[in-house]
Amino acid sequence: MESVLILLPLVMAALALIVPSNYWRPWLLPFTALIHTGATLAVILHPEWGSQTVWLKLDPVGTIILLTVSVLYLFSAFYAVGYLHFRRERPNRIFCASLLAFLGLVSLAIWAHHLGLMWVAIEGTTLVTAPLIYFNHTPRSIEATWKYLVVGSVGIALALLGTFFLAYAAMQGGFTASLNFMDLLKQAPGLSKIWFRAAFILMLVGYGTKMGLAPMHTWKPDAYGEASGVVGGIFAGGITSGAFLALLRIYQIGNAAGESQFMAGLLIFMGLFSMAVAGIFMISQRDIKRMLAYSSVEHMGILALGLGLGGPALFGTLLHVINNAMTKGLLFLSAGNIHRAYASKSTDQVRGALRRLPLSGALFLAGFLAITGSPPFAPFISEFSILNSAFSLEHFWAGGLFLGFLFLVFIGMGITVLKVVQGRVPEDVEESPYKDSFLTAAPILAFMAIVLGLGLYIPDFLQSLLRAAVSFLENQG
Amino acid sequence: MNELINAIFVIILALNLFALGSSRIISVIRIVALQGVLMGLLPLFIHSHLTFTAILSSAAAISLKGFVIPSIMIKALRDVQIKREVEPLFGLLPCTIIGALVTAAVFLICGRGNAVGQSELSLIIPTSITVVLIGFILLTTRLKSLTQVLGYLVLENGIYMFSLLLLEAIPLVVEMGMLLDLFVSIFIVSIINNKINRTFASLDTRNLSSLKE
Amino acid sequence: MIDLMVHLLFLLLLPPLLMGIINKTKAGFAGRRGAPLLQRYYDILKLLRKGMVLSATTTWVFQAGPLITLIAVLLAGLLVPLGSSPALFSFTGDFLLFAYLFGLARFFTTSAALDTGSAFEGMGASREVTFAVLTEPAMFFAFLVLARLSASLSLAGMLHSRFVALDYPGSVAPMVMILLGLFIVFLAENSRIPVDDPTTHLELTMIHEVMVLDHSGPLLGVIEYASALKFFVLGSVLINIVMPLYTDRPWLNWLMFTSGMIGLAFLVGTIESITGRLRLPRVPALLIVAVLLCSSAFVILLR
Amino acid sequence: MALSGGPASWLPLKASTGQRLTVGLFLGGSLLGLVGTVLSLLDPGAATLLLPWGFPWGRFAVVIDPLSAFFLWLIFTVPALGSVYSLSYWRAAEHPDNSQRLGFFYGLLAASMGMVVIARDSILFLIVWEIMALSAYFAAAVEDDRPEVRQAGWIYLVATHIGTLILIAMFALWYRETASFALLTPVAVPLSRAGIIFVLAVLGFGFKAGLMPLHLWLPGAHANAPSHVSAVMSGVMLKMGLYGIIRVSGLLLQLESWWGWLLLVVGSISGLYAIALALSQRDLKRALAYSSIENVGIMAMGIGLALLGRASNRPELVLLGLGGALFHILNHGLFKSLLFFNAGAIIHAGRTRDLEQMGGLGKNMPVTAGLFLVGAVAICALPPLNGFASEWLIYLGLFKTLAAASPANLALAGGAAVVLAMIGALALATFVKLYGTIFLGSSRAPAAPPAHDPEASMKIPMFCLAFASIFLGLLPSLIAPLLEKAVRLWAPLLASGLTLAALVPQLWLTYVGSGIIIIIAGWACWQKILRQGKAVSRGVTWDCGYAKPTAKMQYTGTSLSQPLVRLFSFALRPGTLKNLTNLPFPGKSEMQNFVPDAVLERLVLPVFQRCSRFIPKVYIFQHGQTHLYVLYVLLICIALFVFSGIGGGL
Repeated sequence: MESVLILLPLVMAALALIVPSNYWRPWLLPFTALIHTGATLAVILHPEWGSQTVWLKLDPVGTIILLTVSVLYLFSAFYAVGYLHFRRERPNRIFCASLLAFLGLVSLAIWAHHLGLMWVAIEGTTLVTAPLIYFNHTPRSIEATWKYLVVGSVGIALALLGTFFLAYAAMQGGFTASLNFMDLLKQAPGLSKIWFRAAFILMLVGYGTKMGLAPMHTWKPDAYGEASGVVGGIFAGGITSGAFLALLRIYQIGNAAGESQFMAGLLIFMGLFSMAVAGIFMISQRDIKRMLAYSSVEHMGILALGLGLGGPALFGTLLHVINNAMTKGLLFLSAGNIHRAYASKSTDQVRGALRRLPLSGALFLAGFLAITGSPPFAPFISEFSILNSAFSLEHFWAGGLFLGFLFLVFIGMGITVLKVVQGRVPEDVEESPYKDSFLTAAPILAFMAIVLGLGLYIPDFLQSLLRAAVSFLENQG
Repeated sequence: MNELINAIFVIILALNLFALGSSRIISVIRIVALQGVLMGLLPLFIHSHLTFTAILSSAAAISLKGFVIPSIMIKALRDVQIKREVEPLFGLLPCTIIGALVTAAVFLICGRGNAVGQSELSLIIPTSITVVLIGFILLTTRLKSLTQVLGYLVLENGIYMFSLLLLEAIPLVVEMGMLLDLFVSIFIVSIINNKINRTFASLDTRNLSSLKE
Repeated sequence: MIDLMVHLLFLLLLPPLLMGIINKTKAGFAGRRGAPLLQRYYDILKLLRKGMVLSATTTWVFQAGPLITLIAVLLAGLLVPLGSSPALFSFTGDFLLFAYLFGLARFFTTSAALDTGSAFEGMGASREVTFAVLTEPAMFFAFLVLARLSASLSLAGMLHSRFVALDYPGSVAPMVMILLGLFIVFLAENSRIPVDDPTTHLELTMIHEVMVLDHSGPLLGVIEYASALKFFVLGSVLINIVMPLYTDRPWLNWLMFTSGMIGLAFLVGTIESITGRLRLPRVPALLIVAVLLCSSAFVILLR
Repeated sequence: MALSGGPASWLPLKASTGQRLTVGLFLGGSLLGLVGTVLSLLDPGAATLLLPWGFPWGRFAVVIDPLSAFFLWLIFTVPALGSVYSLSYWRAAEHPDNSQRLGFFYGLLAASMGMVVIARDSILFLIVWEIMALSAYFAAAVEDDRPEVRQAGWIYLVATHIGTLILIAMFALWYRETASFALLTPVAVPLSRAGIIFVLAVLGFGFKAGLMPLHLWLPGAHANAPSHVSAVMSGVMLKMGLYGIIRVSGLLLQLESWWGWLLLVVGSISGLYAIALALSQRDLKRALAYSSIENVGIMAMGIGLALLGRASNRPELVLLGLGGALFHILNHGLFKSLLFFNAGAIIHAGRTRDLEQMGGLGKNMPVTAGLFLVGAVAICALPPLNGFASEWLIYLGLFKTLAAASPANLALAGGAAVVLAMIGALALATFVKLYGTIFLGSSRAPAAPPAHDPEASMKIPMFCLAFASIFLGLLPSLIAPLLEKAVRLWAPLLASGLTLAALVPQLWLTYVGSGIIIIIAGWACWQKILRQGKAVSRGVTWDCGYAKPTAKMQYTGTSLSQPLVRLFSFALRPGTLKNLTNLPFPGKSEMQNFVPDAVLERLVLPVFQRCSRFIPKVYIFQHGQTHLYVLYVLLICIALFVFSGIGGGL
């Protein structure tokens, strides 16, 4: 099964390089995504169908991430077809190949139970997604790609160094050096404390760069701002989730090593700091996609915070991975439509989206409410549970700051979003040929349905998956 | 054996400083290439019994770091026809001095700690950390995109060096994967370099600052 | 039963007489003979028989104003104890009804004034509602003091239970203070000097009289009667505080009460003769003094 | 069966095909809801629904108890009347692009309010609470092409969001202390923590209820929403905030007297300050909105009194305070909606909300004028209408603190009665001003088209509300059992066995009130008969000798309130816009007085502006220089190493 999940997209990527038709090529995306999602569901229902090797193994935590990425990718793929049909003037060979390769690599990162292999896969996702940012070939997109590559590579290099430190910590603890996850987990109590801590810091900074925790987030607004909506969604929901998985791995080892106290301090600090930075930078942000990028920074901060709180917060944190990905898909795709319809993403021109694009505008507005944690949307449930845990764990300051920053973010985002959707379309904005079509609107509606649905009801199977993941993270059984 | 290894370490450290102090990009490329080759050679000396995989991986590393990447870089350099050479944020001499200070500081800190265990590898950790930090210095003080890539390469060299401590932890597949990633990233970066040059008529990254806030 | 009948009779018949007494007093101070004591009765009767002029801008509110005012004041009059009568109706919380009935009257008086669309009547309405904002707190502070002292929540209980003062330690000072405060309120509510001069000829400075400029005939008669009634009702509250009635003989009580009311009218006439009207901007200061007196009384009582 | 109330009212959401259908469904839903409420009161056991829910925490817990039921009366009547009202007021044909949206969110608002009062689980509560807040936003900001609507809507959204965040914190703390999300039975929480929970509840719910100084969203939102939405927001939605405070304080078994004092003081300040602001407004709907804050202040005083009563074990204070507050909630819901409907009728007749453009409307709109008068008399708490009936209870409660047995510090609460009296006097001034400047005198805007009374579908809801106001004013004793049940639920130990009838002779209000009405009616007839044959001549208003008075010479609303505004200028801080010419030959001069909202315009907005000036200064850190971005990565790495204390250990 893992071969379907990992190799099929890579093969399809190669195929995309070969297929000559600019029109038919994008259909490879939904085709692959459907199979991928199907395989994901199959492997969740029948775990025995997946391999259980030392190298590749789907554990409960990986299941959550895999499901998230696969569903996000599925709807985004359909959207991508609509998007690319609209951008028929641009060759999409590299674009499609990159997107497909990304799916394969991220699946590899999820399956990998060897930290080195995981690193290779995640670094691979950085590389294959660079051309996606560059799709528009404008000077600004070059600049964004460059920053993405440099900052991202440096960060991920630090993560590699951290990975090596971890192995060295095992060596110092008297074990044979290994980067196998299960080995490390077993050896955890004996790891050299200092080397483990150094490794954790480096991996936090390294994978944090990939997630976009402040202050390593600097590439994020540029990359998200210049990439198309569908790419932004996949970045904000897919790549970040993959990187967060890497952080979960080291976290789990740390948990087993009895280092939770140490990790909590750093994670809570980084989480709150990211939220603060995101909130501040969102206020008076005029570019809707950059704003969404900062929102992503904020939510990575929430994830880090939730992880730092640990214990009862883990359920909410893992749930938030899903909720964040789905809501980001919703937001980026609708922002992409709005961008199309106005040929601009600055609030100077983009006004009255509810009038020009009733559906996308309304969904964008709903997405804003969802992502800022308003009930009845799903992120509220996860954020509430994180806050609840903060209070139960007596982290009153962290909880209070969390709420304060949520408010800051709400203000920052609200100013921009309401400017975009409300009012009248400025008169100097040209008529646009773009209208919401089935392929560009239905995926967003699907995300909306998920976000609303999960806000009102979490299906039992998902709950049990999340519970299994939490107990796996806490090394119980 | 020990003496030889230590000598290589010293050369690597010296190359760091040369890289910091050199004013011509082409010579920095060569310095980094030489450092890569030395890194590739190290495992052959460290490990008493040479396995096939060790030889294979070191051959791959040497060929990639010593030859393939430098040639890509040199080609990129020719393409962009750089007139002015390395442009540091502040002078070359201060950079070199900072580099020396960082080297000394790392060795001092690591010397105090109990981290250093085996005798023959005693210098790997401080050396690799130093190389990583020098890579950072190159990255942050050089303004041309090409020189920043070189900084990244130095950084990678440092990390690679650390991995020599734990050869058995890193299987061949992973090692090859890492080298492949490095190769692809340099490849993509050089493409982007090319585009930068064509779009902005310069490699100066200060031009790349229209995206802010 | 007889007491209640007398209560009703006094309430309905006595008020215009007090107006006459005031005028007589003022005339006496001025060295004139003045109008007959019963002049106000003649006036009202005459006005009721006359026809009226209605402004074209007015609506039914203009005519309802005097009417509702009269009804409200009359009802309020049924709630106060007079002489040896313990009030026609008495129940817990009736003092609130008492206060708010005056509010009802105020609402309709001022509305009727605004109905004419005249600038002067607007001025009067504006002043009326303004001063009420200061008289109400004074009145309620006084109620608080009375309620605490009498342990009763009805007007009759507060005023007429032979309680007061004597068996409650330290109650004399608060009583005197609220008496003074209420007297100021009484003058303001009835638009007497020094708050308002009912006989002035300058509309710009009037309060009550300017609001009824446009009423004529029967309506004016009703207004005249209602304002006399208001004087009587509010005055009886003062008299009740001053002289808690002690005797067992009803006729003596009634006599004391009547002489008290006449004394009050005389006092008002005297004040009107020897002082002048305050400048309008100074009036709030006087009313604030009343509020302060009553509130200090409350604070002293709780001390 | 008894639960039909909640779910049934969801029906209207689904219908947006035709406005009539929507309204019909809405009425049906509300009717079902009312039936459900009645049934739940008859059979308390059946009104509980506890279902497991799709979350690891919490349940779908829905209970209709007497307290919820009391609020349900309001929720199922006023919005339903409003929806009928909207048939003419917001005709689908005249608002093609937003009438559907408005209908949807209006229905959602009503339905979610119904859910708010019966939800008995923290998470469920928060969800329906926020649905309510958001649908109110969308209903109020339906005319988003107007900048002032957007501005007001945004302020509302920010305020409601911060309120929700505080509530989230409150419920999180609640969970911490009780280890449960349920809001079913009273719980003993340690006093220190209970105090924090209570303060958070007052803050969070206070934003919705509009307690000063948390009211800042309220005037703008009410003024700019469609009138039937304003009516529902003011008449019903604000009360949800009070419901929250009542519910949470009822669920905390132990309490301290400072809780009561807090609400008493906050309520007094809200009442006084808001009514003074209402008096000084030029905008009809803003004035009504401030008056809502005032009334919420009065209700808060009642709740505060009840808390004091609970803390000092005085059941009569609890019954009078909370009973009066609840009764006033109901009454205010009726007459404030009536007034907003009236305001809508005026706007509908082609007028603005500017008081200085009105005058003399009573002649063209006699029905509206009469109904407004009913609302105004009721809201001034004048007998014989319902406003007096409820304030009466609160007054009596406050006076009861003076009973000889009370210690002096409790008796001090009686001082609040004075505040209430002052509020009453100011409210009277306000509504005399409103009624007088709108309906009486002659028109100040001669060019405006002749106004007219609205259509039947707007009049009928107003008549219903006016009738209810009079009815409850005359027969307050009918409501007493409902109040007693609700209060007993809130303070089960204290108020058992005590009835309102034992404390308050409510029947007297019936006698006196009907007396007043009969006498007035009788006199009116008599006058009619009497006046036959009498000379009644018509003329111009006597203007002290000036022969040709014009409408422009009338006293304006601003001048009417000017002495009071000046009296309170220390708190109101009125401003003046002047353009007076001092030339030898005076040209056109202008002068305008206005009173800004102290909290919003003098405090919050300036702070926000300062922040928005300061914040961009931070933006230089995102400067676009790649090599410095790399430096950030290095620096945070070093910083983490240093601060985690292992830098030296390596």
